[in-house]
Amino acid sequence: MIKVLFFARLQDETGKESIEVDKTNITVDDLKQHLEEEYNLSSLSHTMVAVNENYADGSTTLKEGDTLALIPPVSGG
Amino acid sequence: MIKVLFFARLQDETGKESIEVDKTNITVDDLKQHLEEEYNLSSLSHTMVAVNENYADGSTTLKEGDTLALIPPVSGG
Amino acid sequence: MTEKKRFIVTEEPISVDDVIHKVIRRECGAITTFLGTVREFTHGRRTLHLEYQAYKSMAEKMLADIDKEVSEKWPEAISAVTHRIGRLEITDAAVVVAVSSPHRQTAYEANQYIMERIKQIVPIWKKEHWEDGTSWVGDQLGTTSYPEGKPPERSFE
Amino acid sequence: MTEKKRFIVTEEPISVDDVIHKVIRRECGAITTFLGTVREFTHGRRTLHLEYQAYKSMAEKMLADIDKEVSEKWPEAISAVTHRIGRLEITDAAVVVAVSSPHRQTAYEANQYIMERIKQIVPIWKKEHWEDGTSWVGDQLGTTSYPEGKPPERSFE
Repeated sequence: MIKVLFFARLQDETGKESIEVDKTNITVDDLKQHLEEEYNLSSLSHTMVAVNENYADGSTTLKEGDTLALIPPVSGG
Repeated sequence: MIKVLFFARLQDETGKESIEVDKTNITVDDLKQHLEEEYNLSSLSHTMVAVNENYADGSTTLKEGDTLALIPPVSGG
Repeated sequence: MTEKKRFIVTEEPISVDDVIHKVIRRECGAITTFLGTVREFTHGRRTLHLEYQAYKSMAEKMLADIDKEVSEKWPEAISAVTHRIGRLEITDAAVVVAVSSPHRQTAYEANQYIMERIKQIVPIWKKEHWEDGTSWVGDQLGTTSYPEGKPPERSFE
Repeated sequence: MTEKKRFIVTEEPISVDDVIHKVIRRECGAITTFLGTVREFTHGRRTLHLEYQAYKSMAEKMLADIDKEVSEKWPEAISAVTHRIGRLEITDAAVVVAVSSPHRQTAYEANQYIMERIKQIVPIWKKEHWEDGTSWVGDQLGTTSYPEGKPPERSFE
């Protein structure tokens, strides 16, 4: 299982703060594509991600128990 | 009468915060020289002055009722 | 310096004095603070209020990471940051950054650097509530590319 | 912005919040503050405490003059300054400068400019109390020449 966190626009689009996805050994890019299809999201191709609270790139492979956060452009401060 | 204000080192040297000098129509430079002699002060030749709370130069002529402040290098902040 | 947590994301109003007290030290002569406050008008459009959302645990971690960058660039500087989330009204402080240093130039520069980095890499999002709707601020449609998979190392407004 | 006096020289401890509140405005998104605090060590020498003296009326006038310079350079900035005088202990704030502006770059720059100008032209003097004596800070022996009869228009540390 991989935990996926949604924030900002993506949280509004999905209506959820987080979901659990029953996949492992999948790359970030592949999981993004799966999520786009499953939740009919606007493109995630340029959306940053963090794996276990560290920024990561699309080729990162997700392991059992990882947390993937989808991070739209930040606007704090 | 001209009022003269002393601050910092000059206040310590004279032991006074201010004095009244019975002169008028005298330039700042001439009054500085008079004060050096009268109070045995270390040289005032490079000490800044303010006349009535505005920085002024040595050639300024002091009038009856003016306030001359001798301003050692400032160190606020 | 107290051992209080220096990097915080909270729903509570921010006390500037509390943030300052985390960085006061006997060897310091200079403390700078920055308050980011909610502005009523942006490009002539009236904001009614703002709503901030954070990935709280990661945001606090990124603030501490920024502090490490600061320590490398300015070893004498100590920083503390509190970012507020939830609903904020006009003039409320959304973020307070405090930096102490023996000398003032470092305190200004490090403070400015922290604010730039917060806007680049800390996972916090702002939703504007206008008279006629709402919108998440920033390029939320993903047209900005981050080929490195993370925000660029450094950029200026 | 309240109509409270924005440029003050006082013997009382300074409240940072009070100074900030003089510059908060609905059109502002950024407030910077600078606190000049009493440092224990300067070039390895221990300070026990400091004593500040001011030509109070002229000092407040010069602070207001600096504000006019700021308004010309950064029309959107509003500033407030409180300088404390008398005896100050280690970590006490001697000066608090607050600047508000719609955008942060201006708030940082104007704040830094005000501090530079305070150190150049505001008639306030600092006496260090060391373990083995006292001394007025600065070139008190008058070896610096001011041919213009006043401090230079601008210089940087």
